[in-house]
Amino acid sequence: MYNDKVMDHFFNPRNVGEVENPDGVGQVGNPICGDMMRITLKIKDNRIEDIKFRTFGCGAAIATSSMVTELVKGLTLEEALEVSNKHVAEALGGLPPQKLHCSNLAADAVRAAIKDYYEKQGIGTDIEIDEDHHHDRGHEEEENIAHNE
Amino acid sequence: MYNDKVMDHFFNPRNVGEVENPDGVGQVGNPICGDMMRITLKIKDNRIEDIKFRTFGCGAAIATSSMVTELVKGLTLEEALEVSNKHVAEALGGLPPQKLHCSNLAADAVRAAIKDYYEKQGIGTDIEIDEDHHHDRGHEEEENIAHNE
Amino acid sequence: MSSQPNARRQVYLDHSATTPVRPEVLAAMLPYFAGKFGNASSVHSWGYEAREAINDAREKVASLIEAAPNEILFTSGGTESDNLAIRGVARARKSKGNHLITSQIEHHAVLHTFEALQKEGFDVTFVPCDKYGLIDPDGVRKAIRKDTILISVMHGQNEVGTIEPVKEIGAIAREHGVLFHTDAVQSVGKVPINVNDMNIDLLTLSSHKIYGPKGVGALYVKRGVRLTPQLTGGAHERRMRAGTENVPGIVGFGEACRLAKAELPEESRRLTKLRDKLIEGILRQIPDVILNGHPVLRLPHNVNVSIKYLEGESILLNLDRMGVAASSGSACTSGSLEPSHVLLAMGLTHETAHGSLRFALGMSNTEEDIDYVLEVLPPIVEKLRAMSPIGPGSGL
Amino acid sequence: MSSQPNARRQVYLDHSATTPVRPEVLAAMLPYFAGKFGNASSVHSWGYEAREAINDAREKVASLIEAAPNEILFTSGGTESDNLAIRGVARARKSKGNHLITSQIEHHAVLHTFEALQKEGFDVTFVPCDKYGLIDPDGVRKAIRKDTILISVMHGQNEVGTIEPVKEIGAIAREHGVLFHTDAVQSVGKVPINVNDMNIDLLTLSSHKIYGPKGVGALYVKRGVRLTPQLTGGAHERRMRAGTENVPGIVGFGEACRLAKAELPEESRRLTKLRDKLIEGILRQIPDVILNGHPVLRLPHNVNVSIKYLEGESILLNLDRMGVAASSGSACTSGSLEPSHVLLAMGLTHETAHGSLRFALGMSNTEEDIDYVLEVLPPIVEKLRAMSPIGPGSGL
Ligand SMILES: Cc1ncc(COP(=O)(O)O)c(C=O)c1O
Ligand SMILES: Cc1ncc(COP(=O)(O)O)c(C=O)c1O
Repeated sequence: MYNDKVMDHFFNPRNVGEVENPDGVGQVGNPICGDMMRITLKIKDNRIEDIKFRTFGCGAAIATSSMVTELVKGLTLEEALEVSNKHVAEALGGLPPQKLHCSNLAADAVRAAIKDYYEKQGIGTDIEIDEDHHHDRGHEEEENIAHNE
Repeated sequence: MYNDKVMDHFFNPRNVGEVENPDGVGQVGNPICGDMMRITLKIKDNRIEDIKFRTFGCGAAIATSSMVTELVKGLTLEEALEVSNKHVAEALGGLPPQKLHCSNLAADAVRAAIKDYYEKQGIGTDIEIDEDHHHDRGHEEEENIAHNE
Repeated sequence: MSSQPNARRQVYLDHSATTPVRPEVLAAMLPYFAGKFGNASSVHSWGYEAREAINDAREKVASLIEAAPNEILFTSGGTESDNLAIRGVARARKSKGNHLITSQIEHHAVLHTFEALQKEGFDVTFVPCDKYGLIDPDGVRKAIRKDTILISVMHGQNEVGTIEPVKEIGAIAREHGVLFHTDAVQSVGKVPINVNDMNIDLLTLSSHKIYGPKGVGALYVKRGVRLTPQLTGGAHERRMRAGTENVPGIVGFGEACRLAKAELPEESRRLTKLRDKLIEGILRQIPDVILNGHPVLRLPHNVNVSIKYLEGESILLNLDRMGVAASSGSACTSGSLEPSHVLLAMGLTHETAHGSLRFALGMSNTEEDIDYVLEVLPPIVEKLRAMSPIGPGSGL
Repeated sequence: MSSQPNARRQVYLDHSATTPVRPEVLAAMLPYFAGKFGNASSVHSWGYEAREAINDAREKVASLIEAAPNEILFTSGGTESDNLAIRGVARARKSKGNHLITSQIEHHAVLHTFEALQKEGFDVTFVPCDKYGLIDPDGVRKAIRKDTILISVMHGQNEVGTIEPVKEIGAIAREHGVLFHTDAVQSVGKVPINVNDMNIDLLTLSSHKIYGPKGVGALYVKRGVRLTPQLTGGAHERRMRAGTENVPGIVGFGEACRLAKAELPEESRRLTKLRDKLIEGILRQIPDVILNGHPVLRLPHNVNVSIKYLEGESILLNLDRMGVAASSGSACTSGSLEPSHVLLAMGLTHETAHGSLRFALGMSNTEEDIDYVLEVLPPIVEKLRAMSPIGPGSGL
C-alpha cells in the first residue's frame, strides 16, 4: 500500500519526542478523528533549530510527521510556513489516494507551532490553521480499501 | 439426464414405422410444439395385434413412444385404454421432472388410434384426447435446464 | 465418458456454452488458492499481494478491449455484468427519462432484465432483426425518443453468430446523448474490440467463454458514466460492486484476456476456416438443411443450421453418444415452452427452430474434428428422419 | 514476503477476512477446470457431469446446516446472498408490508442493503445492541409492527465475535408471521447450525471463510419462501439466480462444507483454547487494553481488543512486519471516515474504536503462533505509545 520511503519514515521515524522548553507548540487533529499530531519547536535567529513530533494515527500520519520535521529543520520561519501538506506527500514519493485527504496534517502542525511561537513573542500573524481538515476527506478517487470480513 | 432405460428405448426404439393397412391411426401433438407422434394399429379379436410409431420430438418423446408400443401390444382395447402417460413414464423408470409435463403423449396417441378404430368400425365411444396437453406444462418443480450460452 | 460407447473421438463443439480453462490460465491461478490467498482489502502483506494481483489482471482485461484499467469492474460473470449495466444505468438515470431500447435477439441475461424493468414501470422498445439476425442501426435510431436513457444491443449473437453493427449504433446513441451498452460475451477475444472507436459506454465480458474460469466476468464502464450499484456492501470495485474479490478467478480471467489478445488474429483466421468447412460440409451432405445467421457478418467460431423434420434434442443425444458436444435452440433444451426467441425473431417457423443445431468451435478443434462430425452427423439425421412422421423421408 | 524482514514466523490471524483453500478442497476442484469443464445446462455428457457435481455439492452444503438440498441456492458469495435474501424478500412481499427490521451491528452487505431499501421507500428499524454486542430478542419483538415483513439479524458477529440469540429471534419472527434471515457467514462451520431448530427462513453462507474458494456462496431458502430474483437471465438455480454456475467453485465449497461438518466439534474446542490463551495473554501483558465483544457467547476463533492511545493501522503495519496478519476497526482501514459502526454501536468511544485489533484464528494456527504474537505485540505497543501524544506513556 505505502511506498518504501513512507514505510521507512513510519518504521524509523525521525525526531520523535518533545523538544525541551519549546519555543512553539502546535497540536492539530484529535483522537476522535483517528489522528492527532503534536509538534514542538526550538527557534533560534528566526530559524527552526530543533523540532520533534508525537503522533497518534495511521502509517501515513506518522510518516508525514517524520518527514515534515526533516523538511523544515534549519529553515527560516517564513520558509517553513511555505511547506504544505502536498509538499510533504511529494517528498515521501506520494501517498495512497485515500490517504491524501486524511492523515496528512503534518504541515498544519508545523504552522500551528510557528503561530504559537509568534503569539508567545507577541508578533502579529495571519497564519490560519484548517481545523476542519477532516470534513472534506473526499472519496472520489479512492482506491478500494475496505474493512470487509 | 435420462436414465439407462429411457436411453435404451431412445437409441433402440421398438416398433418404429407404419403398420400396413392399419385398422386405426392416431396422431397427437404437432411439430410447432416440438413433438408429434403417430401410432398405427392392427387390431384382431379386440386385441392390439401389431403397433408401430413414428415420432418427431426429443429423447423423451421417442422413448415413451417406443415404450408404449411394448406396453400395449397384445392387450385388449379396454386394457390398452387404461394405460396412461404416467404408466409409460413409470415403466421407463421415471423421466426428468421437466419432461413429465411435455414430450409424454405416447398413451394419448394410442388412445387416439383406438378411437379412430372405433369410429371406423362405427362403434360409439367417449374417448377424449387432450389436444391441449402442451399448454399446461408446469415449471414449478423443474430442474434447472436452460439454454444459456 | 460412460454414455459414449461408440465414440471414436471426443469433439467438443459447444464453446459458446463454456470453454475449458487453458493450462496457462490454471497455472496463473494456482498460487492464489492456498499460498497467496489474502483478501485484497486487508491491511497486511497477504492483502497487498492479492490487491496487486487484481490490479495486474485489471490491466490485462482493459487492454483486450483498449480501455483504461480503472474502467473495468469485476463481477461474477456475464449475467451479472449485463444486469449491473442495465439496471445500474436505468436506476441512475431514472430522473432523466423512462425509455430503454434493446433488441429482440439479446441473451436472456439482457432480455429478462429489460422485462423486469418493464414490470417496474420502464418503457422498453425491443427492436427486431432481419432474417439473418442483423439489427438495423436505422431501426434503433427511429426508436429513440426524448426520454430514452439507454440502448443495449449485443455484439456477437450467441446462437446464430451474427455480428451486429455496434459501432454505428454507438454513434447514433452518442449523437442523441443516450448511453450505449453492448453484450460482447461471445465476440470478445474472437473479433477485435476497441471501446473508444466503437462508441461503447458499457461492455459485458465473461471469463469462461474465453478459456478463463467460470464465476468471473467484467463490465467496462466508460469514465464518467454513473451506475447505481446492484450489490451493496463493502467498498470494493470503486464502490460499484460489493463482495470479496474472487482473486484466483480474476487472475485467471486476466491471463485468459492476455492470451486471447496475443492469439486473436491467427486463431480467428483458423476458426473461420474450420467454420466454413463445417458449414459447407453439412449443406453439401445433408438435404433440407438451412444455415441460420448471417453468411458473412459472422463470429469465426459459430455454425448454426436447422435440420428440417427433426427436433434438436434427439440429434444432440445421438451426437453425444458419438462423442460430439453441440447445442440446439429447440424448446426441449431451453427450459421453456418455446424454441429459441432468436430463431423466431429471425422469422424461422417453430418447426425449423426446433430442428436447429449450433456447433461452436474453439481452440482444441482440428480439421479432423470437422471430418469426424461430417462423418457421424449424416447417418444420425437419416436414422431420425426415417423415424419422423413428417418430411419426405417419412413416406407420408 | 518481502516487507517482513524481521519476521521469524508467518502467523496469519485474519481468518475472518478470508481463509486459504485447503488442499482437499483444491484437489476436489481441480478436475473441473479443464477436464470436466462442461456447462451444467448443456445437453451432453460434459453438461451432465457438471450438473451432477453441482447436485453433489448442494447436498454437502445443505447437510452442514441440516437443510434439504433443494433449499440451497448457489451465489457468488456472502455479499450476494445477503443482497438476494433482503432485496428478494422485500420486493416479493412488498404488497404485504413496508417495514423491515435489522440490527445496528450487521455486516455492510446487510446494513448497506437495508439503507438502499430505505431510500427506495421501505421503513427500516435498526435495533441496537448492548455493550457486548448482543442483540436483545425482546428489542426485536418490540420493533415488530403489523406491516413488518422481514427480520435480519446475524448469527456470529464478524468483528467482535458475539454470538446472537438467533433461535429466540427466529421464534419471535415465526410467532408474528415475519420471515427471518440470518447472516451466518462467520458462524458456519464454527458453531453447529440447524436451520429448522433455529427457526431460520433464510441463511447466508460464504465459501471463502471456511477454507473453500472465493467467489462462491449460498443462500438457504426454506421451502415455500418466495423471493424476487435479483439477477435475471437463464433459468439457473430454480430460476432464482441466473448466471452460468461456477462449477469448480461450487464443488470446492461443497467439499469445504463436508470437511467443516466432520471436524467442527473438535476444531471448535481447539480454537476456543487458543482464543482464550491469546485473550488472557494480551490482557495480562499489555496495560490499558479492553476486550471487545461478549466474554462467553463468542465465536471460537475471534479475539478483539482495543489498545488504548493507539490507532489500529499503525499496529497492523508493525505486526505485518513481524509476519503477523490481523485487522482493525479503525477508520484508516475501513475506507470510511468513521471507525467500525459495530464498536460504536457497542458504546466504545471513537478513540477506543480506532485502537481496536481483531485476531481471527484458524485451522493452521498453533500454540506457538499465539506465543509468538504475545512476544511481538507488547514491544510494538510500547514503541507506538512512546510516540503517541496521548495516554500515560506520552508523559504529557
Ligand atoms: C451473449 C451472452 N451474454 C451473456 C451470457 C451470460 O454470461 P455468464 O454465463 O458468464 O453468466 C452469455 C452466456 O451464457 C452469452 O452468450
Ligand atoms: C458476517 C459477514 N457477512 C457477509 C460477508 C460478505 O461475504 P463475501 O466476502 O463472501 O462477500 C462477510 C465477509 O466479508 C461477513 O463476515
